[in-house]
Amino acid sequence: MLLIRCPYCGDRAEIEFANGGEAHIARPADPMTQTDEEWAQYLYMRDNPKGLIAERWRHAHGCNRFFNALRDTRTDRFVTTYEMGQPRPEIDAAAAAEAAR
Amino acid sequence: MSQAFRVPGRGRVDSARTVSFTFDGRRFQGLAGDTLASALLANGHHLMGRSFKYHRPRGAVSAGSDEPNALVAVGSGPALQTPNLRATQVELYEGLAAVSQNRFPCLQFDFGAVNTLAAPLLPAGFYYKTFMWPRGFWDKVYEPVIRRAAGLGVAPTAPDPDHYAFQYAHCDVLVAGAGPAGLAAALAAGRSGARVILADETAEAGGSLLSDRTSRIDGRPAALWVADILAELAALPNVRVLTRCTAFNYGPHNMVALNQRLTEHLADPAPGMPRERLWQVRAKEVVLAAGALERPLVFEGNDRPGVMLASAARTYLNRYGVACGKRAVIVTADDSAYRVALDLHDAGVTVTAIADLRPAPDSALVRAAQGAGLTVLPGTTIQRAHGSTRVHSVELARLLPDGSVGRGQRWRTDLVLMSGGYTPSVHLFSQSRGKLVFDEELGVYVPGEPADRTRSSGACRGVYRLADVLADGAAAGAAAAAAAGLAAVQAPSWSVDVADEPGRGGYVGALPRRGKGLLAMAFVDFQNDVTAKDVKLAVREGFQSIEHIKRYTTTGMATDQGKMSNVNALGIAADALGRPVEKVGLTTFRPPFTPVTFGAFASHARGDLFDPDRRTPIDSWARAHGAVFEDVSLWRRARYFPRGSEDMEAAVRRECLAVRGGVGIFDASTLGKIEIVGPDAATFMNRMYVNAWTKLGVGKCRYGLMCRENGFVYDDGVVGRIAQDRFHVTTTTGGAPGVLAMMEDYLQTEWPELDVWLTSTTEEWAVIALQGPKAREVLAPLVDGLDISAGALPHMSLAEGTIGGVPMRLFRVSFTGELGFEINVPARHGRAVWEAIWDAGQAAGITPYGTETMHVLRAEKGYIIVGQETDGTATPDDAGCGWAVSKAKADFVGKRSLALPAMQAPDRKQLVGLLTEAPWEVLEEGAQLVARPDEAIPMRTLGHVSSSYFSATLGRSIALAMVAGGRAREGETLYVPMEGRTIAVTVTKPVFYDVEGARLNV
Amino acid sequence: MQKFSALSLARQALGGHLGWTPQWRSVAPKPAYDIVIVGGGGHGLGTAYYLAKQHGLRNIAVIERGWLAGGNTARNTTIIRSNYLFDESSSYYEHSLKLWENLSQELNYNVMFSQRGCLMVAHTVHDVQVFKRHVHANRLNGIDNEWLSAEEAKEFCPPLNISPNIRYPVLGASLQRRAGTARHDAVAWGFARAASDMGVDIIENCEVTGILRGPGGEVRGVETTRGTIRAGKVGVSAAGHSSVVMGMAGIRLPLQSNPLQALVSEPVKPAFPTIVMSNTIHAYISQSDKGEMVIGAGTDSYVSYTQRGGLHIPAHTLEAICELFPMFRRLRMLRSWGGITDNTPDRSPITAKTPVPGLYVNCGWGTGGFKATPGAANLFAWTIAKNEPHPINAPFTIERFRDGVMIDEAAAAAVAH
Amino acid sequence: MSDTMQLARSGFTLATAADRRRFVLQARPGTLDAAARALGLAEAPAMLATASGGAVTALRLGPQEILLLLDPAGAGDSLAALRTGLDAVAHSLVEVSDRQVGLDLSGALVEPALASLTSIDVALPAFPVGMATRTLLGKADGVLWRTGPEQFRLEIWRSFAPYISGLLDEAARDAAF
Ligand SMILES: Cc1cc2nc3c(=O)[nH]c(=O)nc-3n(C[C@H](O)[C@H](O)[C@H](O)COP(=O)(O)OP(=O)(O)OC[C@H]3O[C@@H](n4cnc5c(N)ncnc54)[C@H](O)[C@@H]3O)c2cc1C
Ligand SMILES: NC(=O)c1ccc[n+]([C@@H]2O[C@H](COP(=O)([O-])OP(=O)(O)OC[C@H]3O[C@@H](n4cnc5c(N)ncnc54)[C@H](O)[C@@H]3O)[C@@H](O)[C@H]2O)c1
Ligand SMILES: Cc1cc2nc3c(=O)[nH]c(=O)nc-3n(C[C@H](O)[C@H](O)[C@H](O)COP(=O)(O)O)c2cc1C
Ligand SMILES: [Zn+2]
Repeated sequence: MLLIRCPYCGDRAEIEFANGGEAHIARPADPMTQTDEEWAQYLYMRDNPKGLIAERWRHAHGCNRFFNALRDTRTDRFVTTYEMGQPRPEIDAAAAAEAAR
Repeated sequence: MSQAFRVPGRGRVDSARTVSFTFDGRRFQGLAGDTLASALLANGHHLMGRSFKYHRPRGAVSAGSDEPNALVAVGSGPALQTPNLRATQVELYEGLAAVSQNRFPCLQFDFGAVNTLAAPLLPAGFYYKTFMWPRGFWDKVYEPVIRRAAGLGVAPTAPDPDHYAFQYAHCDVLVAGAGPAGLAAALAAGRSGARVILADETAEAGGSLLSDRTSRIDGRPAALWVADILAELAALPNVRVLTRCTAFNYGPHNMVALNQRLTEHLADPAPGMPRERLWQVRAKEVVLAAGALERPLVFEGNDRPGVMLASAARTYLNRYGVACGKRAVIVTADDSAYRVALDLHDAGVTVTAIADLRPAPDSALVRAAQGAGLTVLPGTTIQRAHGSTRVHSVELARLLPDGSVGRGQRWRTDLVLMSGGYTPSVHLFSQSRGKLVFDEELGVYVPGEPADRTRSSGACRGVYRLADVLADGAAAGAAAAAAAGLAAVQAPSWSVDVADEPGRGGYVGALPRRGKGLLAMAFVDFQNDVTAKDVKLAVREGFQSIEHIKRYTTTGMATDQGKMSNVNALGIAADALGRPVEKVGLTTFRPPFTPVTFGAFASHARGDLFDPDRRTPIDSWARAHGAVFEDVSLWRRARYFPRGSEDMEAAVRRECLAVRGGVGIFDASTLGKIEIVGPDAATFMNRMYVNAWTKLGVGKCRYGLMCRENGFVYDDGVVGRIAQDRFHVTTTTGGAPGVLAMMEDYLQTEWPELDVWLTSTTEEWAVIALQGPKAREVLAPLVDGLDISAGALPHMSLAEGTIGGVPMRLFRVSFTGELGFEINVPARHGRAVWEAIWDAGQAAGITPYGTETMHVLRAEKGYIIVGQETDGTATPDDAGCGWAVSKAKADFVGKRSLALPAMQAPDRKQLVGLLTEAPWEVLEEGAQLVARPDEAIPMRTLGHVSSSYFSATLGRSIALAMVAGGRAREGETLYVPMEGRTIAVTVTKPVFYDVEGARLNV
Repeated sequence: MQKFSALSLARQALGGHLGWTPQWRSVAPKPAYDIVIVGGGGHGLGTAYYLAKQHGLRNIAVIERGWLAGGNTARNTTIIRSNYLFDESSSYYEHSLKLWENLSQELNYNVMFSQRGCLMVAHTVHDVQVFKRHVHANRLNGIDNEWLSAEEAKEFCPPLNISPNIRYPVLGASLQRRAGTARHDAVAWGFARAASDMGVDIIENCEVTGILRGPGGEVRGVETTRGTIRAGKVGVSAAGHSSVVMGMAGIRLPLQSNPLQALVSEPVKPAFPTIVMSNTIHAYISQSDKGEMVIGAGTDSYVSYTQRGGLHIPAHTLEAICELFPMFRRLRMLRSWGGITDNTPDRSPITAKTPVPGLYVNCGWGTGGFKATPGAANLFAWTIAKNEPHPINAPFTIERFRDGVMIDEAAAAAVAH
Repeated sequence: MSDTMQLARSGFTLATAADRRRFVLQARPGTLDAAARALGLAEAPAMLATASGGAVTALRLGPQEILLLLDPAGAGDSLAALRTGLDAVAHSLVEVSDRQVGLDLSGALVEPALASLTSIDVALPAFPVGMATRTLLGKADGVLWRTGPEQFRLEIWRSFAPYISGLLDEAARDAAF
């Protein structure tokens, strides 16, 4: 069971959280101007990376806030978690290597 | 014969307390502190089980959890008899009843043993090559025979009456294994003040020291040292020592699961005592101190009862006071077996010979054995062990310098002890994703760089000398505590004055033999009857990866999970492949370390506590009035209220008529409710729902429909505007959590700038629906002066007030098509208000109704139920709710998807009504519709019946259906092909009753 | 190819089984092939087999990054059934089921297809409606599926707890009698052996690291850890890794890779005659011929390529197993493991051409593609050979997500196994 | 469920807590401070903390969420002050007095009993007196608030009370072994 650091509540067990899929996929400001192709990209197409993923979690059974996390999907190690609305953090090679370990 | 093999004065068993037990119905005696295996061995009884495939007679080969052979069923009766327990772990108690397995009619004579004769026909994977013809024989003949022959014990057939505890725990340092390394680690960490959990799978902490009569620590016998350490640990409030507790799963992020057995060793557990406890421990740091396992040797007949691991014989002798035989032959590749020989010799067992595979063994231990007069045969191997239910002799032979094997010599013996060296127990380390590295010098895999916050210490990382082990454990414990954030402490240290050097030697693979031995069976995986030849056959057939070899031969897949077999299988495979062992690699270590009871995982989640059983404030009234209930998500809802001998159909007809003709009362408390509050509430509603909300006046209600972003209907419910900035939203019963989560998702991640907040109020309000033409006359006198006339409170409006002094939100809404109210009152008052209305309604013939009647009434009106008419593939328009979709809004969740071409296709399934020719004929829900009844199968189906009822109001059946291009088919005849007959139906509008809605607006 | 039969077994027994030869040729890659299949699971191997067998193509390689069929083929709970709801899916799965029924004979490899039936247990009124809808839809599609009362279900599967007093009483069940299980590894090995026999090259321990493209964007081959391999056509059948491989060609897919876990009990004598699935309380169980209870656990919620997950997932499953089969509470978990499943938003697969000429993909089988192994392989082979889909897999495109024509079995039934 | 619950084992008791009016107050963090001041508290409690004063106890459950427990006697005044204080500011105040029930747990076995339900570390150093948080209790949500070394208050949705108290009862029984 993962240990996830809620930016508001601290470390909590995974069962308190709901995963919200890939992060930083903003809903288009005006969906009606999107082509079908663009809309499908937004709605369904995912990077599904093997490596670092920016993903959303909701502390569903805690403070109820969404936040983002950077995690390596090869190891399930978290690099960091950060509040909604913040950009995806740049991380250095050492941190990336540590997450991949 | 009573405990003839007990060695007086030896062991940690209590010679003053005899314990009697039965094995296969035969009565035996053992001593308190025995395991089933040690007690049987004390009685000279080696035969304990039969193997999986060939039904070979087998005895205990080990003394611990790595035992593959001595599997028994313990306990009696169809509920309690537990299969596949290792006799080496089963602790003896008075009256214990054990039986052997996988044999017929009895352990001594087993018909299944003919498989041994047929063995040449049954090599690895034989079943893939045969049983294909005749085609029909597989299911009927071959497979049942295979299934019956396989399997080990018999599963219980009656429910398990025991219960199981569950516990989360948190600690700074978790130590797995309480041998010298683990004890030292726990003490070092404990002294620092760290919260420590020390777990050991056996009954007593001490590990290998409990079998060690030689080593002295700080000048005291090892066992006394163990007692000292345990006493100090017990005195530390921050340390918890758990015995009979196996660390079995090393999960992500240092979550380690332990399984603690609480009652299995007790004749009479205290009432209420859980049988086992499952711990989920989140440890800041983990110290693994799981020790090492001795490897058997692979030679012909190595599975004969009486052939055992050398260390096991030592444990039986020194820990249990049992000599496993009278005349022992020892075959070894490691010094440690010499210590065993000396201990046996000391206890009066004749050690006939020590065959050492090494050409010139020479060490203090070897010399000690020679000094004691034992025969040491260097460069000698074992060719074969003879015997059937017990070994009686062996053939030893010289290993010649050219690698071949010389002529053999027969030695009489009743005990053959083998030592192929030690394999560190890296199971947990590997589960934690840590990489293993091959240690050239030791010839085994040891932990490499850890992936999680974990340290290995002692024999489980190839450190064997006791002095080193203690230092290693203490260092690991101290380092772990420091890493967990505690102030560093000096690691304790001890001096060790007897220093055996076990584990430096070893042998991997099958022993060399003379001749081809086409029929010889040398076992690698004892339980699964995998022989050295099977492994070679797999390689011959092209299975080159060790993972393939495992799967083709099933080696390592038995209940010991390869503890006894994996390394030898690897050695044989490497040999056959002509590659070094480290180039072949290991199979994946998976949890659990040893098997764990299902019930321990389920723990309290059984019966009523399986899932929360949510009940409304009115549930107790419904129960008292005979309601029949149904489960809707976690809620229990009254389905109907039978009177007398009524069945559901009769009750529902009566309830329906009562609502249409008078007044019915219905518990709608389970509806989800969300209060949406803030200046941007209407904006938020506009974005979440397909409907428009801006113009909804305060005090008004509207039916709200919600899509997911893919355009499909997700949920619906009536929404009331309580104030300019406050909406009272209702959702379906099952949909409430999902709707709230989806709203939070959009609010927090897409539109965080909106000033609006969501609060679940589902349980704040009890909701009483009062429906029927007489609803107003029943309600009016109760609402403390509130004007609920048609003029003051028209359909789809709401008012706040009180009812009998209780605050109330009164919605004038209807899911039945009748004049109706939904009375929301604070939950604590729900039942009282319900009863007040009930009393007041008596004169009007008020009738309680349940969900089934609600379904019929709404179907008569063509109101959909999300999840019944819609199934996650229906758009609002498909469901006949296109009218609800605002055309004016620029955007709402789902709008863009609804613009996709496929969402507009004319042949989408659309909601229609269906009428059968025969008015009594009620279609089956889920039945399919076709245009041409005479079409051959596969038929082209147009849709399905989503709701179907007998309408008492209309005196006929009605149905709703989703039909391709349905709205354009009004008036058409379609067909419902049932088993054996076809029913013609006419497509109609999906409204059967009061089409113009006159009854609502009264 | 050495023929497998009782006779050959007996003959070999006389020679101590020294005469058997490799079941497939594990070879080093040639510089070029007509067709390269990426992914040596059941689907990929089967695809190669049908390309050779039905389309007469021989110059084919199957490239597997690890050991053959070590992906989800090695780790699934082997439930095979075809009682899916929508015409598109049921005809796909039924196509597969029909192939299963003769697969052992066709491959001369006993895949132990055991048609012991699959009971899907209903616990709520809603379940009953959904399952009956399946029963009717299947019947008209020529697929066997019948409705059983709770008592009939118990008769078919005596361990089933149909007491009305459990938290979610059993209200009935649907039963597909032709459903069953098969020996998962044998399927892959059987395909590998038969394909290899027809000349297909099976290349293990070779990871595809890039997809080569021509000037017109068309596929030219693959880069691998064992060098460049040219090919006119590339079929990707990489299950959990589909996004990774297709990403090499710049194609994003509607996939999320999640761990899915399973477990087995210690083996016991026959105690469970069929397959039981309960979607409402999340339990899937059957007993293997060796005697273990094979139990499918749930999906961990996050994207992961680790082939493991949290213990709470199998624990939750075992709660359900113990509730439905309270006599199994004393059985013990022997081993648990995880696989990486590739899940689409509508839980239906993609077996299709891609926007890149010469590149084909068969993916999105998620938690339920073992049952489709021969069917998907057969249709994928067709699609590659003819450069157009077979009518059965024609709806299973990538473009359906753009066009809004999803085949949402999950939404309709809340089940994917 | 019955309106009051009572369970007792050696080392563990569970009883329905004294009645409180309950409100969920949600707003931007600055507004929450203003609200706290209006209620006579110095400032809004920090995340996972509680603050009490007069008739009011405030549990900070989320960055934008406070659960208010009000003594029925003084509740009217507090509410009036709060409404005045927040009059012009965006916020949401929703009464949930009946949505949930309070359970008082006490005794030496409370910690191990709770540890059977929640994955949170409930040992005193990790979960000090005054700390409050929402968490998962078995399969149901609840608010856990430590009111003393061996005392906890649970605030749980009404329909979950039999389930959670049933679990606690079994857990307390098991904790004795
Ligand atoms: C626990 C579990 C239970 C399941 N239960 C069932 C069930 O009961 N019934 C059912 O029908 N289905 C079930 N499934 C699903 C089923 O296992 C899969 O859908 C099916 O096996 C997929 O087969 P495949 O051949 O496509 O995939 P795989 O067997 O995974 O084969 C894909 C192969 O591609 C290889 N590969 C990936 N990337 C590369 C690369 N870059 N280069 C070369 N090779 C690569 C992989 O190594 C792998 O061997 C289950 C799955 C799991 C995990
Ligand atoms: N008999 C020999 O000749 C021989 C061979 C090698 C090592 N040794 C000796 O063994 C000692 C090594 O000490 P050590 O402490 O590393 O090992 P150990 O074998 O003494 O102790 C390991 C302990 O871990 C427990 N354990 C193993 N797996 C477990 C699990 N998953 N969960 C809970 N408990 C588990 C075992 O029950 C055992 O008590 C040294 O004294 C060394 O000399 C002896
Ligand atoms: C249907 C089925 C039955 C299995 N039976 C056993 C078994 O009896 N014993 C065993 O050790 N593993 C069994 N396994 C699990 C495999 O050993 C292994 O865990 C699985 O193939 C995943 O591979 P991995 O654990 O090496 O990653 C079984 C797997 C499947 C799919
Ligand atoms: Zn939080």
